[in-house]
Amino acid sequence: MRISLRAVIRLCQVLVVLPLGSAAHAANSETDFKAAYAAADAAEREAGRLRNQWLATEAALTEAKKAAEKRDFDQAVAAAREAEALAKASIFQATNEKEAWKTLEIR
Amino acid sequence: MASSIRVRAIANGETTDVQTLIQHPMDSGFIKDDKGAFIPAHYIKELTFEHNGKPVFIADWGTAVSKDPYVKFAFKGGAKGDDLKVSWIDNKGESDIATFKIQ
Amino acid sequence: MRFWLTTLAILWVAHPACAADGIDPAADARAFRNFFVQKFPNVKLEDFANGPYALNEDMRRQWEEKEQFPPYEFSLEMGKELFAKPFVNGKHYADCFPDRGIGVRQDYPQFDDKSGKVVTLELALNRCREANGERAITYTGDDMAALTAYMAFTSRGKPFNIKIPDDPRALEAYENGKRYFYTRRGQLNFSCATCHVQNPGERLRAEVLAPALGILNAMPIYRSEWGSMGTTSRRFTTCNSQVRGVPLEPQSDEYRDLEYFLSYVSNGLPISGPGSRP
Amino acid sequence: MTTFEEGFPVTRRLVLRGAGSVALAGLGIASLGVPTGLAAANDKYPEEAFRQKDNKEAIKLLYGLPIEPSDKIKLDAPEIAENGAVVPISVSTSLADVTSIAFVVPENPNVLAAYYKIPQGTMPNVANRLKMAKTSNVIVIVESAGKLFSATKEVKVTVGGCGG
Repeated sequence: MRISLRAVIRLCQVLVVLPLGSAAHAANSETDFKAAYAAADAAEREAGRLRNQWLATEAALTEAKKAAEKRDFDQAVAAAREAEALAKASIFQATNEKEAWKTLEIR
Repeated sequence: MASSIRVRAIANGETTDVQTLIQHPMDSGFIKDDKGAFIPAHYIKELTFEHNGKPVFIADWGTAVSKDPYVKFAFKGGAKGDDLKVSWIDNKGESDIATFKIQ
Repeated sequence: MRFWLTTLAILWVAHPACAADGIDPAADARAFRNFFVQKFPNVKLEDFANGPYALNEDMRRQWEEKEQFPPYEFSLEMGKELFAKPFVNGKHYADCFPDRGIGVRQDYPQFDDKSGKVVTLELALNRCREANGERAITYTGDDMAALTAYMAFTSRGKPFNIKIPDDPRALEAYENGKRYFYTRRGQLNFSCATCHVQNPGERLRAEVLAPALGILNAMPIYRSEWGSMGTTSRRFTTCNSQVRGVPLEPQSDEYRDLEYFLSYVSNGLPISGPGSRP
Repeated sequence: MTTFEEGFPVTRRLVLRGAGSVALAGLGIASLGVPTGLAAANDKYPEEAFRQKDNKEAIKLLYGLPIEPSDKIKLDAPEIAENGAVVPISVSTSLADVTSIAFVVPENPNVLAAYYKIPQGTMPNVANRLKMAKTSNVIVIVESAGKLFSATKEVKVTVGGCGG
């Protein structure tokens, strides 16, 4: 049982980390940050509507804002994209669970 | 303020069983607060039980005794209605004292 | 709030299968109980109200030792004092409850047909405060924990007696609670059921997971990890953050419905709260 | 509105071993003030021993005598602590003329946890609740007729008693 729990965690981590590979490219501007942040924020709001926000998304959004305040826009954009990927994963989860929850039900 | 000391002392013929629970943080000094600063050590050092003016149990405690500490012991003698005086003093010099009737 | 209701409405329309399945709480409760009884054939039914201590002998001994003079004694005492303390207008908590609030914990949560919503004990306490001109107290705080601890203590041994009236809104609340319970959430992709149905008795880190059957009978709980008494609200919010999800607001509709579902399926099991847990 | 003294039901889920009385009922509290009984202690609080990080040093400071294991000491502690913050540990012994009982947890930051002075007429049995930072032996040292005896048991700790 322990192993299966771990496996789920691991799988989840892999799923979340995957989309991040494409995030790195150089010399982002404030405009880039604003666009990336707006996209992440919109996704997180959607996750909020689905009542399924993740702590990691909130942390990445905060990190993005902090980096932007320091005018480190590369870092800010990277964090915002991470937040967006996380938020989208949480939306996917919530959407999927609309039906999938029933497989766990005791009948 | 209610006393920090709770005692159940029950005479069982030969002996009296004493259980005590004390409301105290027992901060070890090794734990950090939310801001990452160490919470200063704050712990009871000495806890004394007296029956008829005679000490029947003395606890010397360090920082490793749990929050809201508990201790249980038994002594010979003691009758229903006798007084049991309980007192403690901590590393900050705070203290409490209370007298309980043996049940 | 409106967003959520809208979303729910959309879900409902989008998944007519739910409605077509029919909602049968009594059948659910039977199945729920049977599941745990079969999983743990050596555990007496009423002992499920003692959570992990019903399942693990080494832990049970530690618990029994602590229960001789439980560390929650101070909170319980504070709860008794708070409960008896009059409001500014001279009224008391007791005036807001049947039987003056003594021995009634097993009847909560209730379905309130005026608002069409579930009312938990914590919510009823705050409504009582507000009706008497007092400010609401925080649901995850020590005072609420102490008050509910005292009310649970006066109800120990009484079986959960949760009623679902023949009202589609009550059935919907129940069903929503059930869905919340089984839905995977948070970055760890866990549902309540992942831990408390599939893995009770197993260790997650050091904790022996409590079975979902009877889990709320022990509320509120003094957790050694917290070093204090904590409410059902506190437990739900920490559960959410433990699976790396953002907790909902305490006493949001989802949590109230969840409490309704979980309490209902434990009907007949005795109130054992306040409990203590690692 | 002062008649709010409905008794607590006796349906505690555990029978409290004949103790019967519930602490909440409130036992009489006579006086509040500064403790006076402490001077009656036969020796002082072992300040230095409580500061030690090494169990051998602590034991040396506390007693300065050799210790031998004894099967006449019964040390009761859990196999796995449900939480390191609160580990119930008790000891009883059939050794005669016991004058002190000490609990040492070698893996704790300060190794000496508690030191109990047992006056004549007090039973050589103590139960208490200790914090354990991590998995460790628990050593109990019993002073009997001027000699020292010990018993040891390992307690596994997976959630430490030092926060986090």
